[in-house]
Amino acid sequence: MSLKISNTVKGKTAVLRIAGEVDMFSSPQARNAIMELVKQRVPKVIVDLGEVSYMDSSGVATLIEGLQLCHKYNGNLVVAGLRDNVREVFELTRLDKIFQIFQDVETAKANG
Amino acid sequence: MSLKISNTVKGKTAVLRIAGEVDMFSSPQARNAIMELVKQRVPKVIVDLGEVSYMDSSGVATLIEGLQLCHKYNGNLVVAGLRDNVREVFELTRLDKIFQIFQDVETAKANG
Amino acid sequence: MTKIIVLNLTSDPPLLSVMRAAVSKVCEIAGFDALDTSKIILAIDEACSNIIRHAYKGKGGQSIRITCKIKPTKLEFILEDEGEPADVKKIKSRPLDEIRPGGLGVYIITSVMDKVIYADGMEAGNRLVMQKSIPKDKK
Amino acid sequence: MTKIIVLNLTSDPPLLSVMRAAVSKVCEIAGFDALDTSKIILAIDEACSNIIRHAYKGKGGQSIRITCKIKPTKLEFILEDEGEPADVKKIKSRPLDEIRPGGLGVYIITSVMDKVIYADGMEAGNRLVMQKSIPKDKK
Ligand SMILES: Nc1ncnc2c1ncn2[C@@H]1O[C@H](COP(=O)(O)OP(=O)(O)O)[C@@H](O)[C@H]1O
Ligand SMILES: Nc1ncnc2c1ncn2[C@@H]1O[C@H](COP(=O)(O)OP(=O)(O)O)[C@@H](O)[C@H]1O
Repeated sequence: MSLKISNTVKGKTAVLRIAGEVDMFSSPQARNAIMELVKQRVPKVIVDLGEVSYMDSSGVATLIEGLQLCHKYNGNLVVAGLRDNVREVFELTRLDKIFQIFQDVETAKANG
Repeated sequence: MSLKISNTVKGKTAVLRIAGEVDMFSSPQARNAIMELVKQRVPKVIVDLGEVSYMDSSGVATLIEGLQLCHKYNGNLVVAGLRDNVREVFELTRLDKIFQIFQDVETAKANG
Repeated sequence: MTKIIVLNLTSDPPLLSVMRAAVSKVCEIAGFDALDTSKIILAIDEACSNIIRHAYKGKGGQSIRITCKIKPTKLEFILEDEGEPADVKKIKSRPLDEIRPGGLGVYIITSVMDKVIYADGMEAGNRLVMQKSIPKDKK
Repeated sequence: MTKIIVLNLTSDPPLLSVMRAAVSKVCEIAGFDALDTSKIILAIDEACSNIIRHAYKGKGGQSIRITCKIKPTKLEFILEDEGEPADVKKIKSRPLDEIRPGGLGVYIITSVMDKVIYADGMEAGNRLVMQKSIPKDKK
């Protein structure tokens, strides 16, 4: 099924809200949305995963790609609102050490 | 999967709370619980379906059986808290005309 | 292009929940809304319950094969079992106004689906084809 | 008694959601808790994605057969495809500290499951067997 994606850019920060199941089928959609923000060289991208009920390694790969591109222009990409099963994917693949993971978007805005 | 079933009898009214998916596999469990109340000739049985995420015709059959047995001793059996898909089963089979259906347990207690 | 999903279960009632979860997603992919999806799940569940109860007389471990075909304009389900071939004339619902427990499954199946065909004169097993049109305003 | 559920999908990514819904219920019936269930779903999803990507090179409409065996002490999944037989030596994950997009599927599969066996030397197609023990304190 397709994802629902929306974003708000305010000053140096963009919040990208993704809703749905991020898998091999839908992750290209998430990738497009991230690439758009990266092209604009947004300094801080907060990816809100609060409404993501499932994420596989293709979703995680998309986020790694976004993070690496952000780092190239000294920007950052952080994730927020992870549900237990989504957090588990980050822990399983040790990516909880690479990504800044925040409880929710507000905390992500206030920090880093 | 098994149902979670509990009940509270207070004066002339019993509230039977059922949680889970009521189907061919699990409906005998619901039947046992209803039969227990019917044997005690409880005047008013309120079946709380608020936590029932699915019900098929075997669940409905169980409720019809309970209703008919209650009527035999001049008692009544009503249902409350139906989710849309469960209500649909009652409408599809025209049983919304046979059963008193209440929004929630409180309304069921106050009425009839 | 038609997408095909085949689910093979044994005739064990606890497995019906696996069928319902799969059929739910099939309906979503086909473009049905939540209410239609719940009605289709119910119809397939009633048909599977009938196979367990009538074709297999409650015996577990027997094959139930559910083929889901997602076509551009309709969703088709084919249910096949290896139980005793039914006398198709006898597969019918009770009159709705004769209130009694049971006897509602076939009524539900035929109310929900647009087309319901029980194969007649099978040498072995049974085959039930059910179709439902996909609403045109699907997203 | 072993309960067997077979799901046959075509190699079309939108259908993976049907597989996940079915596997979720299979795990629940086997007695796994929510966290283990989500990890098992992930592992099977990664294995199916790899079949689509590597065995079928992205081609849709090809067969993926998922057999789930619920045994008293373990859950077993057998994935069979009709794609090009893999060079099993090459199926391995990247080192985790080499951060780059991709290359995590096999790592996830082997971390989650207790036993993972890619059949070697197949004449045609591929066969992957995965097992996970069922926790003893299951309800
Ligand atoms: N798959 C089937 N095989 C054989 N007979 C069936 C099958 N499905 C239904 N029937 C017959 O049709 C009747 C009506 O079925 P149904 O409406 O589901 O009610 P119930 O199963 O509660 O009797 C059944 O009693 C049975 O005689
Ligand atoms: N089902 C398969 N058939 C053939 N090769 C495979 C299969 N699964 C994995 N591989 C090989 O193992 C490698 C690692 O797979 P994986 O960890 O899932 O990462 P990715 O698929 O992102 O490369 C793949 O690049 C591929 O060469």
